[in-house]
Amino acid sequence: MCLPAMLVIPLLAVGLIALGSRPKVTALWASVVNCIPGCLASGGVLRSGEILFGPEPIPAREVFPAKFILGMDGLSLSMVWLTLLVTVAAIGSAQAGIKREKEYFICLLLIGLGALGAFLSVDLFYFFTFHEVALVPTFLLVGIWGQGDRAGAAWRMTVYLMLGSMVLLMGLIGLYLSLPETARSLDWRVLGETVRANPLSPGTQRILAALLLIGFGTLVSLVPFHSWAPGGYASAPAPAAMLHAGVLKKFGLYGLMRVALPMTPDGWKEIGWIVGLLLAGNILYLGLAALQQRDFRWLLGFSSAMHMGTVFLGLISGTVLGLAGALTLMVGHGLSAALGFAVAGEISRRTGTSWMQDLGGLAQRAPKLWFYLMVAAMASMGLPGLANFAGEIMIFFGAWAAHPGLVGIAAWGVVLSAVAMLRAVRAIAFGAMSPAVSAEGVADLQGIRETWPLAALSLALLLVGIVPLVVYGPAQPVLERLLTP
Amino acid sequence: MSAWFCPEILLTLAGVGLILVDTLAPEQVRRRTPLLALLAAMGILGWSLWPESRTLPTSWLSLFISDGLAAVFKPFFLFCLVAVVGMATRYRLEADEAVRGEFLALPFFPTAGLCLLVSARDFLAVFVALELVSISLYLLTAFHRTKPASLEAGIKLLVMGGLSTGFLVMGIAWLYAGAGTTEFSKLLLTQAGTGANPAVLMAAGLILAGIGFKVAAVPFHAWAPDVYEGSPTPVTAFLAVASKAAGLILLLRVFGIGAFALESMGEFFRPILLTLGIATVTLGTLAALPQRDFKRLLAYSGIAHAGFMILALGTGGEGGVGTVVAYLWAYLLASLPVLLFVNEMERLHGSTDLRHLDGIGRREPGPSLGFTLCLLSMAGLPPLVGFPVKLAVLANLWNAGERPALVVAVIMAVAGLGIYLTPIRAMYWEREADAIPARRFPPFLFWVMVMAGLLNVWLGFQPQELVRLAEKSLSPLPVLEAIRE
Amino acid sequence: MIAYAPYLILLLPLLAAVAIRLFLYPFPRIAVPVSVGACLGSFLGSLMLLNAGTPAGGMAAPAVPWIELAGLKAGFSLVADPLARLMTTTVTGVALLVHIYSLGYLAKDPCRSRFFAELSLFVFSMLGIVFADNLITMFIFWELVGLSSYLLIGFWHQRPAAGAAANKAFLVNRIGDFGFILGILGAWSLFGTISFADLPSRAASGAPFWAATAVGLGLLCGCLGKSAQLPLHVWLPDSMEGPTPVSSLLHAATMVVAGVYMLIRVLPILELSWVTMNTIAWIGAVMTLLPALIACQQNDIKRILAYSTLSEIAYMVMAVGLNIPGPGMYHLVTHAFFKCLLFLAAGSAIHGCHEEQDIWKMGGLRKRMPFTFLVTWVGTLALAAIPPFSGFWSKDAIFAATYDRPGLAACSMAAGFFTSFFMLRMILVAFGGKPRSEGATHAHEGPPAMVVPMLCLAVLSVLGGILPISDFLGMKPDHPHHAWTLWLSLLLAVAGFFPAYHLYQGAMQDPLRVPILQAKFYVDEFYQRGLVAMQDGLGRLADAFEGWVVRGFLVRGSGVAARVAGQGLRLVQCGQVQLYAAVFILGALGVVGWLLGRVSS
Amino acid sequence: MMLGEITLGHYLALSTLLFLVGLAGVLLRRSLLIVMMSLELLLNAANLALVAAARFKGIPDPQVAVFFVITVAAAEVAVGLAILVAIFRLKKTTSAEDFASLKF
Amino acid sequence: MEQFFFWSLAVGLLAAATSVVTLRNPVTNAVCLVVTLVFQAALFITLEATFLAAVQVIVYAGAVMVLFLFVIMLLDVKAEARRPIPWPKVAAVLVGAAAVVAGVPKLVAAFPAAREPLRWSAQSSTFGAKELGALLFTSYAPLFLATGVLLLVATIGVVVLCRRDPGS
Repeated sequence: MCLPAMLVIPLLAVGLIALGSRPKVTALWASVVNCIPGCLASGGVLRSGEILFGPEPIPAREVFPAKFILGMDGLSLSMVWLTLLVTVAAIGSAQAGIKREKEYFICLLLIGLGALGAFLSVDLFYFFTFHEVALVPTFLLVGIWGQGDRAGAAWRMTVYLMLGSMVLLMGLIGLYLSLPETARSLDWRVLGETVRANPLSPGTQRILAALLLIGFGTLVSLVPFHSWAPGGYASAPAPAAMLHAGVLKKFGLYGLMRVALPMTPDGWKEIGWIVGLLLAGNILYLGLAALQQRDFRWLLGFSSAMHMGTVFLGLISGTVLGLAGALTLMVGHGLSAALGFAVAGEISRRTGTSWMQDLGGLAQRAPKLWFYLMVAAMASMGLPGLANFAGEIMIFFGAWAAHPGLVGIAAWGVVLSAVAMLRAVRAIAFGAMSPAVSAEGVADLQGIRETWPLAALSLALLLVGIVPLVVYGPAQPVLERLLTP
Repeated sequence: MSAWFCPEILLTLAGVGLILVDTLAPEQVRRRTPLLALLAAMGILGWSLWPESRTLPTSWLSLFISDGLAAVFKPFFLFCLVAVVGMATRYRLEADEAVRGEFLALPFFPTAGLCLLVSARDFLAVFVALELVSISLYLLTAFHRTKPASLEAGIKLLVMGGLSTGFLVMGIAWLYAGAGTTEFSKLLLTQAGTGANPAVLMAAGLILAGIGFKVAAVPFHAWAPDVYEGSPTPVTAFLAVASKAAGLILLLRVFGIGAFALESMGEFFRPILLTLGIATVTLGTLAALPQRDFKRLLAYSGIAHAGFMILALGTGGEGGVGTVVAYLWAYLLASLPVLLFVNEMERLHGSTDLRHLDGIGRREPGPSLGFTLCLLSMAGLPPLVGFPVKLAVLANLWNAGERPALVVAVIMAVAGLGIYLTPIRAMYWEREADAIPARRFPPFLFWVMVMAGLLNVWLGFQPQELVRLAEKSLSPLPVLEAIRE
Repeated sequence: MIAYAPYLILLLPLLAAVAIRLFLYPFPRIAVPVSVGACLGSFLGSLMLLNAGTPAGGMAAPAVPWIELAGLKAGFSLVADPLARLMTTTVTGVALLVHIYSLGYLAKDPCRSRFFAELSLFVFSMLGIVFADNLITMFIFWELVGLSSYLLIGFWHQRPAAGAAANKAFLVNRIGDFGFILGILGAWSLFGTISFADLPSRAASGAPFWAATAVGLGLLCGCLGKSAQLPLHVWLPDSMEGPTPVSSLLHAATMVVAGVYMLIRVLPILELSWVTMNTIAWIGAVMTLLPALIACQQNDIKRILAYSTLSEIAYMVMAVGLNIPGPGMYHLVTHAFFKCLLFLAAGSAIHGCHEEQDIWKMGGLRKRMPFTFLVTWVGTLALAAIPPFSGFWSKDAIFAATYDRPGLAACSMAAGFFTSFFMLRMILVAFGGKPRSEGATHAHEGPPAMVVPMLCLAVLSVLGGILPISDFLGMKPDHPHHAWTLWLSLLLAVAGFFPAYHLYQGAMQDPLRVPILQAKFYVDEFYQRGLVAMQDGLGRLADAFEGWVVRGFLVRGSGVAARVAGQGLRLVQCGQVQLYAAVFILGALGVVGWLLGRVSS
Repeated sequence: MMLGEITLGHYLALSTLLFLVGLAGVLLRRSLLIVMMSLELLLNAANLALVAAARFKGIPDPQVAVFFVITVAAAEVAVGLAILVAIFRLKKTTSAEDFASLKF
Repeated sequence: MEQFFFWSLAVGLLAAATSVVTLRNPVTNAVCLVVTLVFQAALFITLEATFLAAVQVIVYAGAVMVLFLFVIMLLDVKAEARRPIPWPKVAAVLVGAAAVVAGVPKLVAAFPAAREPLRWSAQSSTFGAKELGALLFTSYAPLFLATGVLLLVATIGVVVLCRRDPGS
């Protein structure tokens, strides 16, 4: 019962807010309370490998093949926790008393709900459905509360994501239909077994893998389907960017891991070189573009999109180590991106700008904020001790045997990312105080009330960085099964 | 005996009764005509849902059939009737208030025609039923005769309708000349085993043009935007939902399960339907994007939806037919509330321009929420009911291997998002409208819209009910089955 | 019990850093002693460990797993072999002295809590490198050292130059680490292990020559970055923007020699390829000479010392390249003493002159700061390898190994000549003559907290030569000692003093002007105009492509195309019913015609 | 052909031609009255084909169909003319070109 | 005999129909339409549909045309003003029509039954009022009812639309 509870609680909160309860408090409590069923479910997973809710899957074709089955195993465990945590932090750092407060928090809750549902769904129909639930709230969040070219960004983001979703949908439909009629199912456990017993033909696998790659890839902002991401994140209000970059984007990677890899292993291998090319593009092209950003949010957007390349490297490594690294990096990236956008949000809320040249000297004015800025930057550039490094190392080791060249590129990406981040930190933190920073009313983070979301994310980064076992440990059997032909 | 209480007869009697009441009854009763009309419509709807009531008088059975499809769709039209009558009670006739009784009674007759139409098994019956609908609609469209737009819409509908009637009758004539019969099952039998008969093909082409008019399929669509825009909004609803659905069911009966539904005819009709479908989807979607009048926008959006359904039909087979059935119900559930909302909006503002939506999301959160959900459902976004049906269309296209159509459908499904997000954007992003009306929406709208929105969500989340409906509508297909064997 | 000592030594500074960061930040009076105390604890622990006298194999502390998955076993397991123990003692010892020195140096800085937290973090990271028993652990701490270096260089936030220098240091290190991580990956795939303990046996079973070369060069990259060797040396002089204790501890005594330490750790791999070894030796040889030349024309007292550091580290690198790790380590230790001393002395001078670093604006300090003057002389003599100071003994062992490599010998001995030259120049200009600025006029000795560490280091610099370091390590070079190298190097070192004395005794401005040396051989300019500009250019290209082509043309374009198509389609809808009829009729005729055409064909 | 026997084909051809004349009228005439007359021509063309089919196929059903068509045509004309009258009262014109306010 | 009647009636029918479409005075158009309908009634007779011929004349030529003329008079519709003939439009229609016309014989020839010759009295199957009536009230009774409803609707509608003085 704890699985549906995790979906019901945010929904209840949405209802309560709509009925007039205090938005921030309600949303925050709901997302905190939601961790309780999360804990219970995790306990179940750790004891028995996986837990389920809903009707048992029936392989035979029924009236409508989709079944509302929720499930959690070692792989979804970390994703679910990532979602829970980032939701709490995002809502915690969201501004109470913003215009149209009600709608704001409802939208945030809905994004979290969509992500949770997607990660908990065992059935591909609901898996897809839940992801889309988050689409419209994102549109509204960017459109109503965003900055800069918010209208353009909202449209671009939405249409892009929708397009990606549709291609993805094609892939899923194709996957379903290319199975023999008696064995069709949308349950990925059943699907996995079916495909393992009688693999799809190479041609089919190739097409499906390509469709899934493009579909999921768009959601993940794989080059050249990335261009919604930087601008979208730059324009989004901070909590929305935190949730989207931190959590929702992981849906695509999770899907690739869950669906594309096990269902179309040969096709995936066959298009591996294309993926390699694209991920190199992610790292080099977006990394270089990130160097040139003048706006901190844009920089974070590019850098966030850039790191996806490294995760993809883990995905095509074909080793458990690489996959585990990808998973760890997903978590790490989720946390660090969330932290980064949170810090950016705090900065621009205080100073009214996120142009790096207008900031400067922040470290003197707001040392706490600077500290978290440093944590985010360091995590993003893969500093040991923080989660991203653990993921990157595992990916490098896992992928080295198969793709040494790409590992080299990814390692250079670490350098690029360091260049970008260090420049940003230098511009924002060092030097004499700029007018925006020294202006009246610019203050450091105030007490525990403003600090805790950032601190929580930082601690999580540290925890995963030092004990990556918490992420890859439960997932290890699942990953091994994914790779067993 | 109870067979004589079939909806068609009840509808006619109700219509006549209403007119009599309106003409003859004392003033106190006349004031209650709207309520009476609504009750009558609801009563008939309830009656039709009663399991025993859907058989036809036995003497009708040479022209009409009482099968699953008819059983599923008579309630559909009655549902529309309830909504249309409901809207008609709220529509402002201005100088023509004196004839509101007629305005309320007239929709009963075309509804009877539609009920006949869906159970027709003979082209002659189709013709008569269709004309009953058409002629009533000419009148209803032009009913608001103090409004030039209404009259213009009426005359346009009349000219185009007359043209399409000419084609339909010509087709029937050629059918007689070529095959000697117009009954669907006999037509199937005469074609079975023989090669394609040019006369029959030609007749089919002409009939297709006639039906295409009803469906507003490109290139027979041109009347739709103008007429939708000009008609009184309840009539727009009737045209957009009921009349269009009837056309599609006819298309389905003729090309999907009867008359020309043989496999051997597929090579002739499938390409045509697919081509029409592609053209319809594309034009409907693209032309809807720049619209500023809501009813006109809905017209194009309706064209696009018809295109999706035609595409599904073009894939042939039961899958396509079932998809159309489910799609129509989904379309009904999404578009009727939208029209209801628009009707109220028009009542407050006197026009249906999109600008009246500006900022309405804040002023009227409840109805706006339902409205948003319905619009998103039309956009085909999960978890709303529009999604599974669009999914079914795409799945059918994939299964049939219709790649170009699939690609177009996918692109247009994405582009279509723009159509529906535009009003949503206006509701939530934009500033308040310049002229805020003194009055607010009536309370009933809140409940109707919220319930409709939730219904859309629920069915989108659990589409099994729709699928059952589709299966039920296809349950007895005796003739086709016999011929196939 | 003693097996856990490494953990104790390692974690004490970390605890201090965390405690200061979390709780003691606003209370420098508590925070500073905590940091110093932690360092003292570590030092005492190191001494205990040094005396533990365990077998040469060392004792590995129990491992803490980190990533153990599918063939990769990376954990924090610490090793305490003689090499590590020696290094630990050196690091903690020097660090302790610098901590104490900082008490005086930063006594008035409001941010000293942060300084000491960062200093503790550095000690922790540095000790991590020392204790690391495998490449990944070493890499982890390697990066953390980079972080602490970054933080400490940038300690004075308000100085833009500090930020720039910090960035440069971190980035250049990152570039080195890029090669390092690839080297680690290569070593892992080549030998199947990342553990130092397993390396000798695995390497002994052989590996393909070029693969081993590539791996070796990759690992060398890490050393080049951290130890600031050619071509990644550019960050070290800039890093002098940090507070002087930082320069003395990180950028002279400990952190920058980590590269050498690492090379010694992976020596079994390097040995597999003569190409690697020669590369290392030659980089070392060249780097002894070039910085020494540059230093002759520098005016910033800390920069002069920084270039000298580059040169000295190069001796150690060359030693590794000559496969004599023992003397290399020996020089590392003595260098730590005397270079740290020199920096502290320079800091004292700077402090005394009110943050004046230009030697031409000092002058006459001999009178006002006699103690500093004295210890500077001690350091200088040790640096110039004048017997019996410690530098003589350690350098001599390295010179001795170059007896059959004339090229290397020439470079390194010429460097010795120039070292003497620029050191005497520095002393003469800064301490001799008359005060040349207001600050220098009022110069004074620092508080006892600054004097005592200098005194300790001076003693060590004098006596360091008697330490039996090679024996302790069990790495005594086995080649014969050739006296001529000893005499020649000594001769050149002494000879270096004469021209310096001649030129700079009483000089008010620099009589020599060698632009290429003043400009440091234009390496920075080359990087800035060449590599950085190239990368930025590519970045600008990518950004422009992204902005104009992808976002502007493709994305916005498709949106515009949809709109335009929609508008175009609307034009057909002109309102004329007869046009609609025409469309209708044409459509119907089309359908019928297509059907009939199909049936007749 | 000219002197050949009259076949069903002749009647169908004639009906088609009549249909075409009707279509031309719908497309070309400005007056909506004439357009409606042309619509009548369309229905009449169909009627001709129906009657011919009945005669040559020897079945009565097409003739029944003609009944319905005539009835429908009459109703259509009545409604159409009513709308025209209403329009004329409002705008004093029956020219098709004057009804293009709803567009795009 | 058959040939003569057919050809002369066909020519007359087309000529009258063409006049409906081409002439300018609405009254003339209406008269031409009557002539067309009468020609068609005559053609019905050649097809032995005598009853329908009568209905055609009575309902169409009688009732419908009177309605038309009535409206023409009521609205006082003038002859369509002369205007430059829209040549492009006409040309397009002509070309289209010519293409279709050229296709007609081929099309018709494709019918399986199209070559059956017509001989008067050769077949005994004529359908008079009695047969049609029987059909209309048995098999087609529901449609008959529906047509009734249709006429009712039309009546109501016409009354509503053409009321004088709306709103008062």
